[in-house]
Amino acid sequence: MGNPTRRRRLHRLHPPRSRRLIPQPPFTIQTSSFIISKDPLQPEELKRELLDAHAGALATFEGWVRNHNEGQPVDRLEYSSYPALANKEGQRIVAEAFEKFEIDAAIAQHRVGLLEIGGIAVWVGVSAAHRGAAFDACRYIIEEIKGRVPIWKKEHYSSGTTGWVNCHQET
Amino acid sequence: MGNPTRRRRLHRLHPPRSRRLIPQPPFTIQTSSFIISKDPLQPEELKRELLDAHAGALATFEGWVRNHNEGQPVDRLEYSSYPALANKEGQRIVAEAFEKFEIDAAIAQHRVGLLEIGGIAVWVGVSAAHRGAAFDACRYIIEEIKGRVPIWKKEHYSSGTTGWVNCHQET
Amino acid sequence: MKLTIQYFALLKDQRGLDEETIQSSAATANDLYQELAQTHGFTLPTTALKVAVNDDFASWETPLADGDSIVFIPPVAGG
Amino acid sequence: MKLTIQYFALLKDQRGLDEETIQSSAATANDLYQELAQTHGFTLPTTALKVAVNDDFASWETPLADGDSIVFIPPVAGG
Repeated sequence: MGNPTRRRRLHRLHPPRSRRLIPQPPFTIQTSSFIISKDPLQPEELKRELLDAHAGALATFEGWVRNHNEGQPVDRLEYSSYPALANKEGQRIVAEAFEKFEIDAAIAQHRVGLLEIGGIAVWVGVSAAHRGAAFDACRYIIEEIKGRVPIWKKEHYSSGTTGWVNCHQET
Repeated sequence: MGNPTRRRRLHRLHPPRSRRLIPQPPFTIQTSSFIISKDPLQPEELKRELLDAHAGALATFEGWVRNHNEGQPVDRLEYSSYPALANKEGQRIVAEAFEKFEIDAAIAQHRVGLLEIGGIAVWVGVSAAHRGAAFDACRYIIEEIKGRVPIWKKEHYSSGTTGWVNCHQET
Repeated sequence: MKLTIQYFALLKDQRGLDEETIQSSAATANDLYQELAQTHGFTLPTTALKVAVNDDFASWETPLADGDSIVFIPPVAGG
Repeated sequence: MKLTIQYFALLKDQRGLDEETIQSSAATANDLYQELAQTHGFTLPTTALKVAVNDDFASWETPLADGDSIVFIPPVAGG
């Protein structure tokens, strides 16, 4: 196993590849943000923040709580997050969208807590001079959020049981 | 030139390719609509119409009047349409989106009349069980509207002149 | 035969009116446009236009009949 | 060395608590998870998890130091 202290020193000089590839804050973020919210999301207010006389195109995405998943009726959903890392990773994703696409502003928010059917779990909005960039960036942000941001979803089924989505095990 | 009456009879038996390929109404439209509106568009109301306990994803697009076009400062825009054909063609586009993508509902509206900077010229919203279909259909609808629906845009420049967009001629 | 023509956008500006009913012996939509373009000085070529007969898109070679309603459609620019 | 571990989602349910501080001589994040999984009966394999050290993603081979904060991250499911 070796001496942890000595290995840590070496590690600082040569950080492993997985750490080096992840950009570290602070980022050069323009009008952009990622927020984990305990309160209901407010699409209209978020849209107003994106409104800019320069922009011509706004693409948005909203994820709503569905009344079923893989055939099971769902009554409500409980989202939890690892806040310190979720906010950091979400902000990285928005910053990446600015690097990849010609956009003017981007906002993404994810709800945590107990949500009823039809509640908004996630909102992403991107404004840009041209619609292609707005769509591409909006889709990039939601795909990356779903794949990388440490947020978990516990479904409460009509049967009374619950399940952590993606963990293939009911509790 | 031939006899118009005789040619018309032949034409009815063998309609030209361009007419045969265009589907004719009535379409099997689920929750969907395309409307040319003289009044300001109301995204919140339109979104409510798309809300459905079954749907999990909502993709929307808004086109706003920009303060510039091809380097010229724009004060306001005037949209006009050929209503009979614009409504029909817009409804065809929405119906095509239902055929091509697994979506639950779709609404598209286009404003006509005089719009100020920041006004909403066009709104498209699509709800679906999955986000990929919602994004694809939303983008399809706006691309086809821009390419096919007989709507024209007259820009009123800060310089006092006006121009029909795409007509390469100022009037 | 009697034909009704509606004008939009640049063509409306160049013609100076919204709609007119004319007498014409033009066999096709294309022939009609050529006639009108010469009379009124329309600048757009048919390659930049589409045409609608009786409120639906049609081929330029569509034969015209008495009472038809025709619209020449300048390049669209929605959104 | 002293390590702080936070638990989320399925791991929190299986551990029965949010956070704990333990004494461990685990050399890497991977060694630590194997230790804890055996003690507490965690069912998720490391291939299904990611790991964060001091609130940032890290490699399973990250050497641990006294005072480190570790989080094992179950499969995410946002949106």
